[in-house]
Formats: sequence, C-alpha cells, structure tokens
Amino acid sequence: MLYREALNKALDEMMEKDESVVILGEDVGFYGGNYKVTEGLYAKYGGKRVIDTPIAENSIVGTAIGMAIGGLRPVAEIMTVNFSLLAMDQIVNQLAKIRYMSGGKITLPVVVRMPQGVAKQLAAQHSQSLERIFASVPGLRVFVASDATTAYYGLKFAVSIDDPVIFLEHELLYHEKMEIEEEKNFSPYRARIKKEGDGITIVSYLKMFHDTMKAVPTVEKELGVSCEVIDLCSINPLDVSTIANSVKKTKHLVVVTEEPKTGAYADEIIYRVIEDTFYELDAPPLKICGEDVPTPYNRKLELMSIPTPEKIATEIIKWGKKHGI
Amino acid sequence: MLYREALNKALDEMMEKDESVVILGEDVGFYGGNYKVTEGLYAKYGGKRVIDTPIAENSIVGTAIGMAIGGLRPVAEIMTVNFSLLAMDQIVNQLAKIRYMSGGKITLPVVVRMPQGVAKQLAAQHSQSLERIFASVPGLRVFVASDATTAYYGLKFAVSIDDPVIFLEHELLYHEKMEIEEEKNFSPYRARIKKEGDGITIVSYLKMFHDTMKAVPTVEKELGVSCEVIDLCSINPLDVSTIANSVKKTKHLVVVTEEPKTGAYADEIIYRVIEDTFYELDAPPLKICGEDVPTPYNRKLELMSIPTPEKIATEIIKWGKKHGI
Amino acid sequence: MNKSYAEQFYYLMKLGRVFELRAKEEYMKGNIGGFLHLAIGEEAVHVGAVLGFGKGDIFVHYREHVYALARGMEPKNVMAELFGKVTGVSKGKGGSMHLYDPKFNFYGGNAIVGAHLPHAVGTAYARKYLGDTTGVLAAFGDGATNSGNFFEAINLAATWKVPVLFLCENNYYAIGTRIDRASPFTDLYIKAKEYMPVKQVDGMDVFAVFEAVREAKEYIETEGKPYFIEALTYRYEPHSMSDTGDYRSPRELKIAKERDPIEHLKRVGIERGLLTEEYINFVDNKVEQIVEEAVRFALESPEPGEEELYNDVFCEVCTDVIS
Amino acid sequence: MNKSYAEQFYYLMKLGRVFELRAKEEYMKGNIGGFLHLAIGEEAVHVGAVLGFGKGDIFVHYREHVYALARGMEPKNVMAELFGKVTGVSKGKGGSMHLYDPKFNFYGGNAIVGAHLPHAVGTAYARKYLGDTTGVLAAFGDGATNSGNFFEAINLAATWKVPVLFLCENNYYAIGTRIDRASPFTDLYIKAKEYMPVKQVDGMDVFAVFEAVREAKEYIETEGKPYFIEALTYRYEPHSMSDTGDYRSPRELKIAKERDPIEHLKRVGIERGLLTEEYINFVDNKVEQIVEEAVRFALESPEPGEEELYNDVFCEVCTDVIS
Ligand SMILES: Cc1ncc(C[n+]2csc(CCOP(=O)(O)OP(=O)(O)O)c2C)c(N)n1
Ligand SMILES: Cc1ncc(C[n+]2csc(CCOP(=O)(O)OP(=O)(O)O)c2C)c(N)n1
Ligand SMILES: [Mg+2]
Ligand SMILES: [Mg+2]
Repeated sequence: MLYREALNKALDEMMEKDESVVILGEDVGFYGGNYKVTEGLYAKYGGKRVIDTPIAENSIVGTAIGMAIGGLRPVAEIMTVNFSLLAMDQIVNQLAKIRYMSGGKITLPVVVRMPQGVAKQLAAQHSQSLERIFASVPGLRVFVASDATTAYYGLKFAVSIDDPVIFLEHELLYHEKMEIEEEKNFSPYRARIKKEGDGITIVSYLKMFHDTMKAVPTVEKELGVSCEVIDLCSINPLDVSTIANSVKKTKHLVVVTEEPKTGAYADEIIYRVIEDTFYELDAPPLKICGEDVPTPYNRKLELMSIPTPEKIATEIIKWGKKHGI
Repeated sequence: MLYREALNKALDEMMEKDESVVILGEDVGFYGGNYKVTEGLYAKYGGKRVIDTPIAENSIVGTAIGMAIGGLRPVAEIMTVNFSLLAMDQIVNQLAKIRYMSGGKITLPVVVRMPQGVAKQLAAQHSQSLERIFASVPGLRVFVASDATTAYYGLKFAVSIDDPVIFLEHELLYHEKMEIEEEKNFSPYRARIKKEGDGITIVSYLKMFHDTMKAVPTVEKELGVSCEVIDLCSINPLDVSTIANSVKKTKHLVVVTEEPKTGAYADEIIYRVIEDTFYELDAPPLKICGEDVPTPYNRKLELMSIPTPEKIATEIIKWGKKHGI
Repeated sequence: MNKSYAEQFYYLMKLGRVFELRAKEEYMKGNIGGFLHLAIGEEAVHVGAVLGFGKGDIFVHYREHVYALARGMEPKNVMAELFGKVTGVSKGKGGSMHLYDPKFNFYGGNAIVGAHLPHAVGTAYARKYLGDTTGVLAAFGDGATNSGNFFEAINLAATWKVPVLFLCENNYYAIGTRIDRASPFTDLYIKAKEYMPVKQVDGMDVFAVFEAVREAKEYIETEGKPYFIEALTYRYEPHSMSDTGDYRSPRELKIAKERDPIEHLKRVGIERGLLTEEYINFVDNKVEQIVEEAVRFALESPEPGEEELYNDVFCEVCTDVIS
Repeated sequence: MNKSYAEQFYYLMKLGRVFELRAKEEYMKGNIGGFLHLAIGEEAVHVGAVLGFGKGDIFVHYREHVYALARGMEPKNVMAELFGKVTGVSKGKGGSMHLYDPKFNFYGGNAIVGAHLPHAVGTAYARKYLGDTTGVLAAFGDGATNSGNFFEAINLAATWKVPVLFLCENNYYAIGTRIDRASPFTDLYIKAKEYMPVKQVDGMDVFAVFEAVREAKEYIETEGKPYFIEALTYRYEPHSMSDTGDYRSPRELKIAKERDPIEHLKRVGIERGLLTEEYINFVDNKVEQIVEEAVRFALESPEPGEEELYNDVFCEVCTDVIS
C-alpha cells in the first residue's frame, strides 16, 4: 500500500461510519485530489460530500468552519501547505479561537489536511514546512504523519475528535510503499520509539524521520554509540515525557526537522525537553534543520538547503566528536 | 515626546529626504492613522504619498511589493498585526522570496509596520504577538522597537535599507512618554545592554522589556544577584554574541516575550545562545512567555495570560531558588 | 404590516438604543473595556433584519449588540459579557465583539472584517446538506465589501447555490474611510449584482428593511440561492470608543440624525395606527428598567474564575479519546 | 494589420511551441525538474498580448515561457533556467515558474494563483506616481478569478485609477476543475464589468488578441484606468507534467486542436498575403535551430556554485549600512 492510500482508507472509513463527515478542497472530488489522497471518494460518496472548491483557500477553511457550526465534520484539504498562507486568518484567528471566544459554546470539529515540505525542484513558493506556525497557535492540535500507520490511525483520530486539527503530511511520502501496522489503542499524543538505543536520542517526524533512520547506521558506526530514534505523531501537544525519559538515559538530544533553522519548531522541542533534563545532558542539544534560505529550484542547491541522510549523519558525527560522545 | 511621535518623526524625515518613500495602509492618510503614527503626513505630503487603502490587507502588502518593483520605497502599515494573517501569502511567499527566486534581479525595499501584542481587553482576535512567524521566514528582517530611540532610528534604518523589513511596534507603547536618545552609529543589529549586572542575563523586547525592567529590582532583592538586561532591536538577525558574552559572565539566561509559550521565538534565542554557552550555564535557561490560550477579554484573565512585572519577578525568583542562584 | 410587528420593532430598537447609550456610560466609568462599537442610528437595520429574517442562523460582525438583543438574547447576559463577567453570553471571554449563542442560532461578532462571510456560506451548505432549507443571514459593513473574504463568499454562495442573505450595512464609513475612497462606486449592491439578486433599501426605515429581508428570505429558501441587500444607514457614534469621529462634519451628522430610525418609526407607527403614545411610553419606561437591571446584574455578577483561563481552548472530553 | 506583425506573430508562436515541446522532452529525459506548465495551444494569447501591449511592465503566472520569449528574453537563458543552470534568467534558482527580468520589464511566473495581481496594481501606481503613464499588463487564468486576490486587485485598480490591463486566459480549466464548477457563470469578464471596460476575445486568433490588447492599452494609458480582457483559449497539454489530464475527453481536446492558433495564423496569414510559405519554412527551420541551440547551451552551462545557496536572500551591500 502507499502512504496516500493509508490516508484514503482513513477518510473512507470515517465517511462510511458517519455521514456528517465531508471533504472539501481544490480538485478533491471529480479529479480525485492533487496527490490522489481522495481518489474514489467522489464516486463513492458523491459531490455533496466530496466538495470541489474554487481556488480560494481562505474560504476553504472559512466554509469548513461554517460547516462545523452547521453540524458537519469537515475535512478540508489545502492542496499544499504553501497555500495555507492565504488561509492564515481563518486558521489562526477563526478556527483556533472561536471556541474560546464563545466561552466553549461553539465546537469546531474541523480537520485541515495538507502536505508540506520540500519535494523536488518546485521552487521557493512550493517548498515549505510551516509546522512552527501552526504548532504555536493555542487552540490547534497539530498532527504529523510519518508513515502509513500514523497516517491511517492519526487521521481517523483527527476526524473523530471535536477539536480543530491541522494534519500535516509530506509531499514526498505519498508514493512511498508501506503498510499499516496494527495498533491497538493508538494515540497521536504518544511519541513512538521507533528504534531503541542508549547513546543519543534523536527526535524527528515526517520525511525527516525516514532520513534520520537512514543516517543512524553511519552515526552509530562512526561514534560507536547506539541511537534511540523517536517519531512524533503530534507536535502540539508534545509528548515531552517520552523524549525526556529517553534523554535521561542517553544524555544526548538531537532534533531533526526540515524547516529553516531560525525559529524552527525544533527549538520548542529542545526547550521543553531540557527544562526537565538539563542537569543530565552531557552536551548541548543539537538541532538539524533546513538552511535559512527560500528553497532554490536547482536540485543541487535544493538538497543543500534541507537535511539529507548524509548531512544528518555528518552533523551528528561532527557534534558528537566535538562533545566527546 | 510619545513613542508614536518618534515613529512619526522617522517617517517624516525619510519622506522629506526621499520622494520615493510612500506610505500606504488603512486610514493612514486622511484619518492620520489608527494610532496616529502617520498624523500630519497626509497634510504635508498629500494623498499620493500617504495612500489610504480599502480593508484588504493582502493587497496592501501586495501593492507595496508592486510599488517597490516600480521604483518606490513603500512603508505599509497593517493596522494591527492581527490582520497581517490575511497578508501572510504576500509576506511569506512573495515579499520574502521574490528576490531569491529572481536570482537577485529584483530588490524589494518594503517596510511593513504594525503594532502587536496584548493591549487592553481587545479579545483574542485583536491581541496577538506573531514575531515567531515573521522571524522564521528566510528573506525577512524583523525589527522590534522597545522605545522612542529604537523606534526612531530603527524605523529610519528599516526604510533606508533595500531589504524587506517587518517592523513590529507594541500597541501599549504608542502613548508612552519617552525621549529619543542621541545615538551615533545606531544599528538595529546590535542588541542593547540596558542595564548591567553579573548574575542573570535577561533578554526581551517591546513591552516585555519595560516589564522586565520593572521586575528586576524585586528579583535582585530576592535573589541577591544583579541582572543584566538586554533589549533587542532586531530579532532576525539576532545579535547572539552580545547575549552569549553576557551569559558567559552571568552563567544564567532568561528570555521574556509576550507570545504564547509553545513555539515562542524565545526558544530560538535560547537555542542560539546555549549553542555557544552550554558548558558555562549554571542552570537551564528560562523562558517567560504568555500562556497557551487565545487572549481572554476579561481583564483579570487577560493579565493572567501574559507576563506582567510581578509574574516575571515571581517566575525568575522561583527558578532562581530552584537552581540555587 | 401588523401592529404586533411595529410594537416589536419599537421595543427592540428602543431597547438597543438605551442599552448602547448605557453601555457607553459604563465604558466611560471603566466597567466595560476594550473596543465598544455602537450601532446607534443603525437600529432599523439590525432589528428589521432579525425580525424580517425570523428562523435561521445569523452571522454578524463586531457591531452586534442590537442584533443579539433583537435575536432574543437576554440584555443582562449581553451586558454581563461587556462587563467581562462569567454570566456573560461568552463567559466574559469574548467581550463586546463576540456574543455567540448557538441556542439562538447567533454567531456573532467577528472582529476580523469579512471573516464571518465564508462561515455563513459553510453553515448554509451544512444545513442544506442535512436537509434543512432554512436560510442564513450574514451582515457586514460597507468596508467589508472591499475584502477578498466578501468576494470569495458571494462567488461561492452563488456557485454552490446556498441560501445566504448577504446584508450590507452601508453606513458610509469604514472607521475614517468614506465609501467612495475605498471603492470605485458607492452603490455597493453593484458588487454582488452579477452573482445574485440585489436590492438597495433605506436602512433608516425599519419597515423597508423588514420587508426587504422578508422577501429575500423567501427567495433564498424557495430558490436555495443567495441574495444581497444593501441597507443605507448611518452610525451616530464614532467607530468605537477610541475613535474621535472627526472625519465627519457636524453638518453631515446632523442631517443623518434628522432621519433617526426610532423617530421615524414612532411617527409612521402612530400615523398608521400601529403604535400608540401609551405603548411608546410603556416601552420607554420598560427598557430603562431592563437596562438598569442588566447593568445591576452585570455589576453584581462574578468574574470568571482563574480556571477559566485554560478552559475552552479545547474540547477536553475528547482530548484523549482513542478512535 | 501589417506584414511585419504577422511575421513576428508566426515567429514567436512557433518559437514558443517548439520551445515547449522540446522542454517537455527534456523534462522526460530528466534535464528539467519540478513543475513544467506548458502553454501549448495558448500561444496566440501570449504572443498577441505581448506584442499588442508593447512597452510596459508585464506580470504573469507560472505558465509563462511563451510570454518570456515573446518579450524578447533569450531562449537559451530561459531554457537554462528550466535546466536550473546559473546561466538561466534567474540563475537557476527560480525555475520554470519564475522567469524574472526587470531589463525586459518582465515579472513573471508567480506560483501562487492570483498573487501577482496586486503587484501589477502597485507597479502601475508607482509608475504613475513617478510620472510614467505606461500601462501594466497582468495575465492570469480562469481559476484565479475566483480568488480574493483577483477581486481586491480589480477593486483597487479601479479605485486608485491605475492603468492595468487585466488579461484573463480562460482555458476553461483550473487543473481539473472546469470553470462552471468554480464560478456561477462562465463568461468571466462579468466579474470585472462593473469595475472597468471589459471585452471577450477569441484567444485562438492572434490578430484578435493583438487588436484587443492594443486598444485596451490605448485606453488604459489615455484614461489612466484599468481594463479587462477575457481571451478564450485552450491548453493542449495537461496542467503540468504531473497531471494526467484525463478530466477532459479526447473529443473535447480534438475539437480544441482543430482551432489551433498557429495553423489559424498560417492560413489567415497566407490568405491575406501577410505570410508566405517561404517565410513559414524559414521560421520553422530557424526555431528548430534556436531551440536546439538553447538546449545545448542549457546542457553545457554550469550549475550555480554552492555559494549561490546563500546569495540573494538579502541585498547584502545594505545589510550593515547605518542610516
Ligand atoms: C481584516 C481587518 N482589517 C482591519 C480591521 C480594523 N477595522 C475594524 S472595523 C474596521 C472598519 C469596518 O468598516 P465597515 O465594514 O464599514 O463596518 P462598520 O464599522 O462601519 O460597521 C476596520 C478597518 C479589522 N478588524 N479587520
Ligand atoms: C493560491 C494557490 N492555490 C492553489 C494552487 C495550485 N494550483 C496551481 S495552478 C492551479 C490552477 C490554476 O488555474 P488557472 O488560474 O485557470 O490557470 P491555468 O493553469 O489554467 O493557466 C492551481 C489550483 C496555487 N498555485 N496557488
Ligand atoms: Mg461602515
Ligand atoms: Mg485555466
């Protein structure tokens, strides 16, 4: 199965179960979705439940809010996170705040799904990670799905809860082959220890999780320690205790995210973890992020602008050597 | 003189000097500006240079970009930072990236000025600090003005450089009385040590700078150490070395910002500083920020949602005692 | 037009007027904070629209006290909200600009110009989808008609064919900007006329507003399509308590006040035998009492407890539910 | 219409066509990456507009190779940009969607639908302010006319009275969404008609586009006001290289291709004695050579150096200047 098919399965099951679940977005219906995440749903559920919209992102989120007020559970797709910048008022000022401003009288079970990240040579306006924006807005849950399992269970969870959820996918994962692993009691609020180790704790998510896993063998070989790799399913709320417990064991923390390094959400993860573990750390935490540049079109420069398995390994090794790991 | 008058003086002088400087925004002209920052400029320079716009924030920034392409140096006012969420695409995807995407062929000397922060009971949609968003976008300079001096010199500097600048003011400072202190060789890129001390380094800006200064006497008395207070004029780029040098001396770092704590830009400041000073720190760095809630209307709750001089003092003292300062 | 409506108009318009004048006083005393946007002068639009519309969801912007009262929300809970008290309609957490109550199908007081317009379209879509053909009312100012939000909403409502009544309260100003300085034409219904039926109406005449809205409501519900009304009106007060309002000449203000909607209603109501002096006196006294009572209630109500700071950010029951 | 224009039309349209067909091949070979939006079928609009417009700034969206070529940008530098080479018009940092060159008054290739429209308005404002009455051209697709960006831009251009020619390339689709599914009406000029003069034109006929644009240009420059043209056209290729295009029937595609703008130009040109077989053959050979040469140039050009990653984020000279 493909990652995108796991998302599709989650949507299909939620729609099957509850007719108040509707999907809306640009080309989600008749066309089947820009990345085919909604493929087949239009045929199965019809255009009233899988709603094609004009190119008007602000209104996609805005009408989703209205639909929730009117009793539906909309799942809005923003074609890519880049266009969510046009919907920022609806996301930040409306979706996140209306429940609070109404003293809890209005509940907005809205999911806004979108892929983010640097794909391949789509240039600056189409190659961004914006989780730091969403995760810093009180009132939003922000989920990330690194694989088919978290895509499937995470999206179902997102649709099932009554709070607004920003659900981030990654453009380069859609066509990856993976399976949904059976999970009893899945909760996105629990971080997943995907590999155990006792020398360095590495936290990441989305594509960076996979790149980190690829970097680990080199790191372990070069530094002669084992790495514990943690994948996040929710970045707000953050499962600080799983990470902190790991760091108490390993004494070392690395966070890998794809966003530009300045102001990266990695900073928040680091702060929250060292609040608890400062005296146990043997080295300053390391963040590995993208460079502080708009994403260049040229492929060589593009790859220089974001972490890759090689760069992740190199940076961790350099840091490890510098700090005597 | 009032803080807002310092801004007005800066604009006036820049317009006087260079007729390519124009101002645009909602009610900036005939009305004199919502906070009277542009007062008198319409009468002096006319409606062609002090341009009133409809309520269309996206287009305010969008047309400012076009004006810059056409040879002007626009200073756009967004009435408050809350409405900049409607202009996020123009700020993040356009203003910040066009220079890069054009291989340097297009230069955009655009300043986007706006007040942010929690004022008094304006409720959630009108009470936000968003510096973390702007400061994390490659391609933007982000200046903050804590007092008349940095307002005056900082804004002149912003208008004079050829790069896009997001210039953040604070709603509650406009009517504060202060003077412009003569500064030779002012650069916003240098942080200002506003009070020397050797026990704790405290970094802040905008209104939080003033609240920090108010908190310091209590902290010093209670903890029996002296505080070094650093005010930032630019948050991106960040003058890491001034802060790091201070921390090397004090061994303790506190950052105070008004934004909600999760994902606060304070995290970035902390990360950058501890990268350099980790082994010299005697305690985990402390960030003091707003709570993770939309801003409530009720005044008591509102004050609970943001740092106040009392809370700053209390939190530093608690942290200080816990860590044996 | 029957007597009962005329009486309701008078009662609600007068209640709105007295409520707001009193709110202004309480603001000056420091009992109300933040922004306070008064609709004094615009009561015919707000009351006429709510009564003409009847059943259905209502979305309005921040100048919404009179809408809320006309909708039947209790003056004391509205006043308490302005006072930031826990007995307020939004527990004191929303304030003057955010008077929400789904029990009254009232979603009111968005503080971002135009941002509630797509909400109205979405709600109309949802109701229709769920088999309820009742229309949705979305009111907004002249200033909002220059924003992308407005345009996207009318385009979507017309494309999706949903029953939304767009009601533009053209009071000629967006804060200090007169309509002609923000739009190439000043008959604002023109902005919608290619998308849906439009009508311009005298917003100082509550009968006219009521009739126009009633007809429009019937249209949107029978046709399942949107409709646009522009009501010409005027706000007597500055934009909010922090505005001086000096961009309008005293003369302009005077002329506007000569067409006062409450005076107009009184005169016409009496002329047509729909209102009596007695009823008017009765209401005048009554609303003073109600407002007095509302203020007392608001004053005496407790502030929200400290725990309220963290409540309502999320729907906590669901936080840890596992699907 | 004189011979020289007809010849230029043919040359540029053919150059555009051959350039893009070749770009498609190179994309398939892996020499070009990312998105590649081809305008094959739309050449009459792009070439007719650029030539009809003449002097002045041009803002276009991501489907802009033919615009850039018609504007006089070197095929080899455009091709090199597609190849991501440092000799590209944007140093290989922008790619197919971002072909900027102020030397040619060409600001082209915004990848955010509608986002360049306010830029065009602002530039027109600036030129006018600086005493230059030359107009500005802003081209965009049918899909863009549903976005807030579009509406705010036409509203502003009309309010500010600036000479912008809005050119809507109605190719009936926004990716897979046909115009009637995103707008309540399909004659898109209707969206602008209350704001400025509008005209609908056959976008498969370069003469018609050229004339309409020329007239509109004259209008905007004399009046100092905006104008709107809707050109009906068709893209033969899918939206981009990652689209299958199967939302359009083979029959629809076939009908569209029967009105091929280059074939039409050839036929009409010869009929009217504006083009000769010889000239056509000459151009056909010539453009093959030019494109071949462009590809060779692009292939042989170096990639940007590593230092380019950090260049051009800021205008470095100014970074530390103290005012
Ligand atoms: C998007 C946005 N921009 C700016 C503001 C600041 N603002 C508040 S009310 C207002 C004027 C609105 O005028 P109009 O729509 O005519 O409504 P009125 O106040 O006249 O009832 C403005 C500019 C805002 N609240 N939201
Ligand atoms: C704001 C925004 N939303 C969505 C997209 C994704 N997208 C790219 S092109 C396109 C269709 C645009 O159609 P149209 O304006 O008709 O231009 P055409 O491609 O037909 O030339 C869409 C939805 C985008 N680039 N920008
Ligand atoms: Mg108004
Ligand atoms: Mg199209």
